[in-house]
Amino acid sequence: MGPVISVQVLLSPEPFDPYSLLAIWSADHPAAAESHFIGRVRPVTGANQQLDALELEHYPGMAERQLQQLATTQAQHHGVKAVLVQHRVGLITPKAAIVLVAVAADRRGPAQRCCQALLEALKHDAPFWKREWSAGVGTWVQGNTPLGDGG
Amino acid sequence: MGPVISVQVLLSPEPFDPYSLLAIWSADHPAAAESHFIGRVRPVTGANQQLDALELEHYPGMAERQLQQLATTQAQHHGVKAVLVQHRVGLITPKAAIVLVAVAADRRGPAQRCCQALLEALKHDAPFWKREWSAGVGTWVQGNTPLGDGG
Amino acid sequence: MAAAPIRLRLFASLREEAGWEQQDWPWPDQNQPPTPEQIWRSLGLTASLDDLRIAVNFEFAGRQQPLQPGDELAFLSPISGG
Amino acid sequence: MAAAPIRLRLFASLREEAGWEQQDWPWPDQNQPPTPEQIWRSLGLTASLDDLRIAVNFEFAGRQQPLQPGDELAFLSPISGG
Repeated sequence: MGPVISVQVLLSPEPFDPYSLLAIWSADHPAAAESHFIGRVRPVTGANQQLDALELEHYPGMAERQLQQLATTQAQHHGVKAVLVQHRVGLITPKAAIVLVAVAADRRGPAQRCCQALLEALKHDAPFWKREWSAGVGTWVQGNTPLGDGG
Repeated sequence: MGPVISVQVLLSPEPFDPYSLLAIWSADHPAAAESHFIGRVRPVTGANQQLDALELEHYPGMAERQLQQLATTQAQHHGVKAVLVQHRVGLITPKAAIVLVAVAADRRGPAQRCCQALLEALKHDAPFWKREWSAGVGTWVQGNTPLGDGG
Repeated sequence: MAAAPIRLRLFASLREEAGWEQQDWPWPDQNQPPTPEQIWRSLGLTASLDDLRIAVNFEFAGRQQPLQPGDELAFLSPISGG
Repeated sequence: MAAAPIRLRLFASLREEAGWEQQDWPWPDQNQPPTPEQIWRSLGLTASLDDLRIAVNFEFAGRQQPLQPGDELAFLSPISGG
Protein backbone atom coordinates (compact mmCIF):
# COMPACT_ATOMS: atom_id res chain seq x y z
CA MET A 1 0.00 0.00 0.00
CA GLY A 2 1.20 3.48 -0.82
CA PRO A 3 0.96 6.45 1.50
CA VAL A 4 -2.46 7.90 2.23
CA ILE A 5 -3.32 10.65 -0.27
CA SER A 6 -6.02 13.18 0.47
CA VAL A 7 -8.25 13.76 -2.56
CA GLN A 8 -10.98 16.34 -2.16
CA VAL A 9 -13.30 16.99 -5.12
CA LEU A 10 -16.38 19.17 -5.20
CA LEU A 11 -18.87 20.21 -7.89
CA SER A 12 -20.97 23.20 -7.04
CA PRO A 13 -23.58 25.41 -8.71
CA GLU A 14 -22.67 28.19 -6.27
CA PRO A 15 -19.85 30.73 -6.77
CA PHE A 16 -16.74 29.93 -4.73
CA ASP A 17 -13.86 31.99 -3.43
CA PRO A 18 -10.67 30.12 -4.40
CA TYR A 19 -8.48 31.87 -1.83
CA SER A 20 -10.53 31.06 1.25
CA LEU A 21 -10.91 27.46 0.04
CA LEU A 22 -7.14 27.26 -0.41
CA ALA A 23 -6.49 28.72 3.03
CA ILE A 24 -8.69 26.11 4.71
CA TRP A 25 -7.39 23.22 2.61
CA SER A 26 -3.76 24.19 3.12
CA ALA A 27 -4.15 24.34 6.90
CA ASP A 28 -5.31 20.72 6.78
CA HIS A 29 -2.52 19.63 4.41
CA PRO A 30 0.70 21.45 5.30
CA ALA A 31 3.40 20.75 2.73
CA ALA A 32 6.68 22.22 1.53
CA ALA A 33 5.32 22.79 -1.99
CA GLU A 34 1.90 23.91 -3.15
CA SER A 35 0.88 24.44 -6.75
CA HIS A 36 -2.48 25.93 -7.75
CA PHE A 37 -4.42 26.75 -10.86
CA ILE A 38 -7.53 28.89 -11.13
CA GLY A 39 -9.54 29.10 -14.36
CA ARG A 40 -12.00 31.96 -14.79
CA VAL A 41 -14.74 32.82 -17.27
CA ARG A 42 -13.42 35.03 -20.09
CA PRO A 43 -15.49 38.20 -20.60
CA VAL A 44 -15.73 37.52 -24.36
CA THR A 45 -16.91 34.56 -26.41
CA GLY A 46 -14.71 32.55 -28.74
CA ALA A 47 -16.14 34.73 -31.53
CA ASN A 48 -15.02 37.81 -29.59
CA GLN A 49 -18.52 38.96 -28.61
CA GLN A 50 -19.34 40.21 -25.14
CA LEU A 51 -20.22 37.23 -22.96
CA ASP A 52 -23.27 37.46 -20.73
CA ALA A 53 -22.74 34.14 -19.00
CA LEU A 54 -21.09 30.78 -19.42
CA GLU A 55 -23.26 27.71 -18.90
CA LEU A 56 -21.52 24.58 -17.75
CA GLU A 57 -23.50 21.40 -18.21
CA HIS A 58 -22.28 18.19 -16.62
CA TYR A 59 -23.23 14.53 -16.47
CA PRO A 60 -24.39 14.15 -12.86
CA GLY A 61 -23.02 11.01 -11.28
CA MET A 62 -20.27 10.58 -13.85
CA ALA A 63 -18.64 14.02 -13.48
CA GLU A 64 -17.99 13.68 -9.72
CA ARG A 65 -16.77 10.14 -10.21
CA GLN A 66 -14.43 11.06 -13.05
CA LEU A 67 -12.96 14.01 -11.18
CA GLN A 68 -12.29 11.79 -8.19
CA GLN A 69 -10.69 9.10 -10.37
CA LEU A 70 -8.59 11.55 -12.38
CA ALA A 71 -7.39 13.31 -9.22
CA THR A 72 -6.51 10.03 -7.50
CA THR A 73 -4.69 8.68 -10.55
CA GLN A 74 -2.61 11.83 -10.99
CA ALA A 75 -1.89 12.14 -7.26
CA GLN A 76 -0.59 8.57 -7.14
CA HIS A 77 1.36 8.93 -10.36
CA HIS A 78 3.16 12.07 -9.18
CA GLY A 79 3.54 10.97 -5.56
CA VAL A 80 1.89 14.00 -3.98
CA LYS A 81 0.25 14.34 -0.57
CA ALA A 82 -3.04 16.09 -1.26
CA VAL A 83 -5.21 17.27 -4.14
CA LEU A 84 -8.13 19.68 -4.15
CA VAL A 85 -10.48 20.19 -7.10
CA GLN A 86 -13.41 22.58 -7.03
CA HIS A 87 -15.50 22.91 -10.20
CA ARG A 88 -18.49 25.12 -10.96
CA VAL A 89 -21.53 23.86 -12.84
CA GLY A 90 -24.55 25.76 -14.16
CA LEU A 91 -24.61 29.42 -15.14
CA ILE A 92 -21.42 31.36 -14.39
CA THR A 93 -20.86 35.09 -14.76
CA PRO A 94 -17.81 36.55 -16.51
CA LYS A 95 -14.61 36.61 -14.43
CA ALA A 96 -16.00 34.15 -11.87
CA ALA A 97 -13.87 31.11 -11.05
CA ILE A 98 -14.83 27.93 -12.94
CA VAL A 99 -12.18 25.58 -11.68
CA LEU A 100 -9.61 25.43 -8.91
CA VAL A 101 -6.93 22.74 -8.81
CA ALA A 102 -4.47 22.62 -5.90
CA VAL A 103 -1.74 20.11 -5.14
CA ALA A 104 0.40 19.76 -2.00
CA ALA A 105 3.67 17.80 -2.16
CA ASP A 106 7.11 17.47 -0.61
CA ARG A 107 8.85 18.91 -3.67
CA ARG A 108 8.01 21.60 -6.19
CA GLY A 109 8.44 19.35 -9.25
CA PRO A 110 5.72 16.82 -8.39
CA ALA A 111 3.41 19.59 -7.12
CA GLN A 112 3.69 21.54 -10.38
CA ARG A 113 3.55 18.57 -12.71
CA CYS A 114 0.57 17.01 -10.94
CA CYS A 115 -1.36 20.29 -11.00
CA GLN A 116 -0.72 20.71 -14.71
CA ALA A 117 -1.50 17.10 -15.65
CA LEU A 118 -4.67 17.02 -13.58
CA LEU A 119 -5.93 20.21 -15.20
CA GLU A 120 -5.39 18.73 -18.68
CA ALA A 121 -7.03 15.47 -17.61
CA LEU A 122 -10.17 17.14 -16.32
CA LYS A 123 -10.41 19.38 -19.37
CA HIS A 124 -10.40 16.34 -21.63
CA ASP A 125 -11.79 13.48 -19.59
CA ALA A 126 -14.46 14.85 -17.27
CA PRO A 127 -17.97 15.14 -18.76
CA PHE A 128 -18.53 18.90 -18.88
CA TRP A 129 -19.85 20.96 -21.76
CA LYS A 130 -19.65 24.74 -22.07
CA ARG A 131 -22.25 26.97 -23.68
CA GLU A 132 -21.52 30.66 -24.22
CA TRP A 133 -24.46 33.03 -23.85
CA SER A 134 -24.21 36.31 -25.71
CA ALA A 135 -27.04 38.66 -26.70
CA GLY A 136 -29.62 36.01 -25.80
CA VAL A 137 -28.07 33.31 -27.98
CA GLY A 138 -26.38 30.21 -26.57
CA THR A 139 -23.54 28.55 -28.49
CA TRP A 140 -21.97 25.25 -27.48
CA VAL A 141 -18.19 25.41 -27.26
CA GLN A 142 -16.53 22.76 -29.43
CA GLY A 143 -13.71 21.22 -27.39
CA ASN A 144 -11.25 23.10 -25.21
CA THR A 145 -9.29 26.29 -25.60
CA PRO A 146 -5.73 25.52 -26.62
CA LEU A 147 -3.06 25.48 -23.96
CA GLY A 148 -1.62 28.58 -25.58
CA ASP A 149 1.86 28.94 -27.01
CA GLY A 150 2.98 31.72 -24.70
CA GLY A 151 5.13 34.56 -26.01
CA MET B 1 6.33 48.34 -27.32
CA GLY B 2 4.69 45.25 -25.89
CA PRO B 3 1.59 45.30 -23.69
CA VAL B 4 1.91 46.65 -20.17
CA ILE B 5 2.82 43.87 -17.73
CA SER B 6 2.27 44.27 -14.02
CA VAL B 7 5.26 43.01 -12.03
CA GLN B 8 4.95 43.18 -8.27
CA VAL B 9 7.89 41.98 -6.16
CA LEU B 10 8.29 42.21 -2.42
CA LEU B 11 10.93 41.06 0.08
CA SER B 12 9.80 41.01 3.66
CA PRO B 13 11.16 39.93 7.06
CA GLU B 14 7.56 39.56 8.28
CA PRO B 15 5.41 36.44 7.90
CA PHE B 16 2.87 36.73 5.10
CA ASP B 17 -0.44 35.03 4.35
CA PRO B 18 -0.29 33.86 0.72
CA TYR B 19 -4.04 33.54 0.32
CA SER B 20 -4.98 37.05 1.34
CA LEU B 21 -2.15 38.42 -0.81
CA LEU B 22 -3.46 36.40 -3.75
CA ALA B 23 -7.02 37.57 -3.20
CA ILE B 24 -5.97 41.23 -3.28
CA TRP B 25 -3.60 40.80 -6.22
CA SER B 26 -6.12 38.82 -8.26
CA ALA B 27 -8.83 41.45 -7.81
CA ASP B 28 -6.42 43.96 -9.37
CA HIS B 29 -5.42 41.62 -12.21
CA PRO B 30 -8.43 39.64 -13.36
CA ALA B 31 -7.42 36.97 -15.86
CA ALA B 32 -8.77 33.74 -17.33
CA ALA B 33 -5.81 31.73 -16.01
CA GLU B 34 -3.93 32.00 -12.74
CA SER B 35 -1.05 29.79 -11.69
CA HIS B 36 0.49 29.94 -8.20
CA PHE B 37 3.30 28.33 -6.27
CA ILE B 38 3.88 28.49 -2.52
CA GLY B 39 7.10 27.19 -0.96
CA ARG B 40 7.16 26.52 2.78
CA VAL B 41 9.84 25.72 5.34
CA ARG B 42 10.25 21.96 5.80
CA PRO B 43 10.03 20.86 9.43
CA VAL B 44 13.26 18.84 9.11
CA THR B 45 16.78 19.69 7.96
CA GLY B 46 18.48 18.19 4.93
CA ALA B 47 20.16 15.79 7.42
CA ASN B 48 16.69 14.84 8.70
CA GLN B 49 17.01 16.56 12.09
CA GLN B 50 14.18 18.58 13.56
CA LEU B 51 14.42 22.13 12.26
CA ASP B 52 14.07 25.00 14.72
CA ALA B 53 14.16 27.76 12.13
CA LEU B 54 15.36 28.55 8.63
CA GLU B 55 17.47 31.66 8.19
CA LEU B 56 17.34 33.32 4.81
CA GLU B 57 20.16 35.77 4.15
CA HIS B 58 19.97 38.02 1.11
CA TYR B 59 22.08 40.64 -0.63
CA PRO B 60 20.12 43.84 0.01
CA GLY B 61 19.84 45.98 -3.09
CA MET B 62 20.71 43.13 -5.45
CA ALA B 63 18.01 40.67 -4.33
CA GLU B 64 15.08 43.05 -4.98
CA ARG B 65 16.62 44.09 -8.27
CA GLN B 66 17.22 40.54 -9.44
CA LEU B 67 13.69 39.42 -8.51
CA GLN B 68 12.27 42.33 -10.46
CA GLN B 69 14.46 41.58 -13.48
CA LEU B 70 13.78 37.84 -13.43
CA ALA B 71 10.04 38.38 -13.08
CA THR B 72 9.96 40.93 -15.90
CA THR B 73 12.04 38.76 -18.21
CA GLN B 74 9.88 35.68 -17.64
CA ALA B 75 6.64 37.66 -17.90
CA GLN B 76 7.69 39.09 -21.27
CA HIS B 77 9.01 35.78 -22.52
CA HIS B 78 5.77 33.93 -21.72
CA GLY B 79 3.45 36.77 -22.69
CA VAL B 80 1.55 36.96 -19.41
CA LYS B 81 -0.39 39.86 -17.90
CA ALA B 82 0.76 40.04 -14.30
CA VAL B 83 3.32 38.51 -11.94
CA LEU B 84 3.48 38.59 -8.17
CA VAL B 85 6.51 37.48 -6.13
CA GLN B 86 6.62 37.65 -2.35
CA HIS B 87 9.78 36.37 -0.63
CA ARG B 88 10.63 36.08 3.04
CA VAL B 89 14.05 37.02 4.42
CA GLY B 90 15.48 36.55 7.90
CA LEU B 91 14.46 33.87 10.40
CA ILE B 92 11.47 31.75 9.34
CA THR B 93 9.68 29.14 11.43
CA PRO B 94 8.86 25.65 10.13
CA LYS B 95 5.82 25.44 7.82
CA ALA B 96 5.76 29.21 7.25
CA ALA B 97 5.66 30.42 3.64
CA ILE B 98 9.05 31.39 2.19
CA VAL B 99 8.04 32.24 -1.33
CA LEU B 100 4.89 32.92 -3.29
CA VAL B 101 4.89 33.17 -7.09
CA ALA B 102 1.67 33.99 -8.92
CA VAL B 103 1.07 34.55 -12.63
CA ALA B 104 -2.06 35.80 -14.40
CA ALA B 105 -2.47 35.20 -18.13
CA ASP B 106 -5.04 34.75 -20.88
CA ARG B 107 -4.27 31.04 -21.26
CA ARG B 108 -3.35 28.27 -18.87
CA GLY B 109 -0.17 27.25 -20.75
CA PRO B 110 1.68 30.56 -20.41
CA ALA B 111 0.46 31.00 -16.81
CA GLN B 112 1.77 27.60 -15.76
CA ARG B 113 5.02 27.75 -17.71
CA CYS B 114 5.84 31.27 -16.52
CA CYS B 115 5.16 30.34 -12.89
CA GLN B 116 7.43 27.32 -13.13
CA ALA B 117 10.24 29.07 -15.00
CA LEU B 118 10.21 32.06 -12.67
CA LEU B 119 10.42 29.82 -9.61
CA GLU B 120 13.48 28.06 -11.07
CA ALA B 121 15.03 31.39 -12.02
CA LEU B 122 14.71 32.86 -8.56
CA LYS B 123 15.99 29.70 -6.93
CA HIS B 124 19.15 29.86 -9.01
CA ASP B 125 19.67 33.51 -9.87
CA ALA B 126 18.50 35.61 -6.93
CA PRO B 127 21.08 36.19 -4.17
CA PHE B 128 19.58 34.27 -1.23
CA TRP B 129 21.32 31.84 1.10
CA LYS B 130 19.63 29.44 3.46
CA ARG B 131 20.92 28.37 6.87
CA GLU B 132 19.18 25.61 8.80
CA TRP B 133 19.09 25.99 12.56
CA SER B 134 18.75 22.77 14.55
CA ALA B 135 19.65 22.20 18.22
CA GLY B 136 21.44 25.55 18.37
CA VAL B 137 23.67 24.82 15.36
CA GLY B 138 23.37 26.67 12.06
CA THR B 139 24.31 24.92 8.81
CA TRP B 140 24.45 26.66 5.44
CA VAL B 141 22.47 24.88 2.75
CA GLN B 142 24.60 24.09 -0.29
CA GLY B 143 22.53 24.90 -3.38
CA ASN B 144 18.88 24.11 -3.93
CA THR B 145 16.71 21.12 -3.22
CA PRO B 146 16.18 19.11 -6.39
CA LEU B 147 12.99 19.61 -8.36
CA GLY B 148 12.03 16.07 -7.36
CA ASP B 149 11.32 13.22 -9.72
CA GLY B 150 7.73 12.69 -8.65
CA GLY B 151 6.15 9.26 -8.47
CA MET C 1 -40.00 -11.56 -16.76
CA ALA C 2 -38.52 -9.19 -19.35
CA ALA C 3 -34.92 -7.96 -18.85
CA ALA C 4 -34.59 -4.33 -17.69
CA PRO C 5 -34.22 -1.83 -20.53
CA ILE C 6 -31.06 0.13 -21.18
CA ARG C 7 -31.26 3.73 -20.06
CA LEU C 8 -29.93 6.05 -22.79
CA ARG C 9 -28.66 9.55 -22.05
CA LEU C 10 -27.58 12.52 -24.14
CA PHE C 11 -26.11 15.88 -23.11
CA ALA C 12 -25.42 19.36 -24.42
CA SER C 13 -25.43 19.83 -28.22
CA LEU C 14 -26.12 16.14 -28.83
CA ARG C 15 -29.24 16.29 -26.66
CA GLU C 16 -30.49 19.35 -28.53
CA GLU C 17 -29.83 17.85 -31.95
CA ALA C 18 -31.63 14.65 -30.98
CA GLY C 19 -34.50 16.44 -29.26
CA TRP C 20 -34.46 14.09 -26.27
CA GLU C 21 -32.48 13.79 -23.06
CA GLN C 22 -33.05 10.22 -22.02
CA GLN C 23 -35.01 7.21 -23.10
CA ASP C 24 -35.30 3.55 -22.26
CA TRP C 25 -34.15 1.14 -24.92
CA PRO C 26 -35.92 -2.21 -24.48
CA TRP C 27 -33.67 -5.18 -23.92
CA PRO C 28 -33.65 -6.95 -27.29
CA ASP C 29 -34.76 -10.42 -28.08
CA GLN C 30 -31.42 -11.68 -29.46
CA ASN C 31 -28.67 -14.11 -28.47
CA GLN C 32 -25.80 -11.64 -28.18
CA PRO C 33 -26.00 -8.70 -25.76
CA PRO C 34 -26.27 -5.40 -27.65
CA THR C 35 -23.29 -3.06 -27.96
CA PRO C 36 -23.19 0.77 -27.78
CA GLU C 37 -22.42 0.87 -31.52
CA GLN C 38 -25.51 -1.22 -32.35
CA ILE C 39 -27.71 1.00 -30.25
CA TRP C 40 -26.22 4.18 -31.69
CA ARG C 41 -26.99 2.99 -35.21
CA SER C 42 -30.57 2.20 -34.26
CA LEU C 43 -31.09 5.77 -33.02
CA GLY C 44 -30.70 7.29 -36.48
CA LEU C 45 -28.93 10.43 -35.28
CA THR C 46 -26.72 12.38 -37.66
CA ALA C 47 -23.55 12.63 -35.54
CA SER C 48 -20.78 10.14 -36.28
CA LEU C 49 -19.84 7.82 -33.45
CA ASP C 50 -16.20 8.61 -34.32
CA ASP C 51 -16.73 12.08 -32.89
CA LEU C 52 -18.34 10.87 -29.67
CA ARG C 53 -17.29 9.08 -26.51
CA ILE C 54 -19.29 6.39 -24.80
CA ALA C 55 -19.96 5.90 -21.10
CA VAL C 56 -21.53 2.81 -19.57
CA ASN C 57 -22.62 3.13 -15.95
CA PHE C 58 -20.67 6.39 -15.55
CA GLU C 59 -17.38 5.01 -16.88
CA PHE C 60 -15.87 5.46 -20.33
CA ALA C 61 -16.38 2.36 -22.45
CA GLY C 62 -15.64 1.04 -25.92
CA ARG C 63 -18.20 0.91 -28.70
CA GLN C 64 -18.17 -2.90 -28.69
CA GLN C 65 -18.57 -3.37 -24.96
CA PRO C 66 -21.35 -5.94 -24.36
CA LEU C 67 -24.15 -4.30 -22.40
CA GLN C 68 -26.15 -5.72 -19.48
CA PRO C 69 -29.83 -5.26 -18.76
CA GLY C 70 -30.38 -2.06 -16.78
CA ASP C 71 -27.11 -0.42 -17.90
CA GLU C 72 -26.98 3.35 -18.29
CA LEU C 73 -25.48 4.19 -21.68
CA ALA C 74 -24.45 7.76 -22.55
CA PHE C 75 -23.15 9.19 -25.80
CA LEU C 76 -20.91 12.19 -25.10
CA SER C 77 -20.01 14.95 -27.52
CA PRO C 78 -16.49 16.40 -27.20
CA ILE C 79 -15.80 17.56 -23.66
CA SER C 80 -15.01 21.19 -22.86
CA GLY C 81 -14.47 21.19 -19.11
CA GLY C 82 -12.30 23.21 -16.74
CA MET D 1 42.78 63.24 -5.72
CA ALA D 2 42.83 59.46 -5.22
CA ALA D 3 40.23 57.34 -7.06
CA ALA D 4 37.43 55.92 -4.87
CA PRO D 5 38.13 52.44 -3.51
CA ILE D 6 36.21 49.36 -4.55
CA ARG D 7 33.69 48.19 -1.99
CA LEU D 8 33.98 44.42 -1.47
CA ARG D 9 31.13 42.35 -0.03
CA LEU D 10 30.75 38.76 1.12
CA PHE D 11 27.67 36.86 2.31
CA ALA D 12 26.64 33.71 4.12
CA SER D 13 29.25 30.91 4.37
CA LEU D 14 31.82 32.90 2.40
CA ARG D 15 31.56 35.79 4.85
CA GLU D 16 32.01 33.46 7.79
CA GLU D 17 35.01 31.70 6.26
CA ALA D 18 36.67 35.01 5.48
CA GLY D 19 35.81 36.56 8.82
CA TRP D 20 34.72 39.85 7.24
CA GLU D 21 31.56 41.19 5.62
CA GLN D 22 32.79 44.17 3.67
CA GLN D 23 36.00 46.08 3.09
CA ASP D 24 37.29 48.83 0.86
CA TRP D 25 39.92 47.83 -1.66
CA PRO D 26 42.05 50.87 -2.56
CA TRP D 27 42.06 51.78 -6.21
CA PRO D 28 45.42 50.50 -7.46
CA ASP D 29 48.22 52.46 -8.98
CA GLN D 30 48.34 50.61 -12.32
CA ASN D 31 47.54 51.26 -15.97
CA GLN D 32 44.79 48.68 -16.45
CA PRO D 33 41.63 48.76 -14.29
CA PRO D 34 41.54 45.79 -11.91
CA THR D 35 39.26 42.80 -12.55
CA PRO D 36 37.20 40.75 -10.07
CA GLU D 37 39.59 37.81 -10.62
CA GLN D 38 42.64 39.93 -9.74
CA ILE D 39 40.98 41.18 -6.59
CA TRP D 40 39.81 37.70 -5.59
CA ARG D 41 43.39 36.41 -5.88
CA SER D 42 44.69 39.22 -3.74
CA LEU D 43 42.27 38.33 -0.94
CA GLY D 44 43.93 34.97 -0.28
CA LEU D 45 40.68 33.15 0.55
CA THR D 46 40.48 29.38 0.19
CA ALA D 47 37.32 29.11 -1.96
CA SER D 48 37.84 28.64 -5.69
CA LEU D 49 36.44 31.36 -7.91
CA ASP D 50 35.04 28.55 -10.09
CA ASP D 51 32.51 27.84 -7.34
CA LEU D 52 31.45 31.45 -6.92
CA ARG D 53 29.49 34.03 -8.85
CA ILE D 54 30.44 37.67 -9.15
CA ALA D 55 28.23 40.75 -8.91
CA VAL D 56 29.32 44.26 -9.82
CA ASN D 57 26.98 47.04 -8.73
CA PHE D 58 24.18 44.54 -7.98
CA GLU D 59 24.36 42.82 -11.37
CA PHE D 60 26.01 39.51 -12.25
CA ALA D 61 29.34 40.08 -13.98
CA GLY D 62 32.22 38.11 -15.45
CA ARG D 63 35.53 37.61 -13.68
CA GLN D 64 37.37 39.71 -16.26
CA GLN D 65 35.01 42.67 -16.22
CA PRO D 66 37.09 45.88 -15.88
CA LEU D 67 36.13 47.64 -12.66
CA GLN D 68 35.57 51.34 -12.09
CA PRO D 69 36.49 53.38 -9.03
CA GLY D 70 33.68 53.20 -6.46
CA ASP D 71 32.22 49.94 -7.81
CA GLU D 72 30.62 47.52 -5.39
CA LEU D 73 32.03 44.03 -5.99
CA ALA D 74 30.46 40.95 -4.37
CA PHE D 75 31.58 37.33 -4.44
CA LEU D 76 28.59 35.04 -4.06
CA SER D 77 28.61 31.43 -2.91
CA PRO D 78 26.05 29.12 -4.55
CA ILE D 79 22.55 30.48 -4.25
CA SER D 80 19.81 28.61 -2.38
CA GLY D 81 16.75 30.82 -2.70
CA GLY D 82 13.02 30.23 -2.92
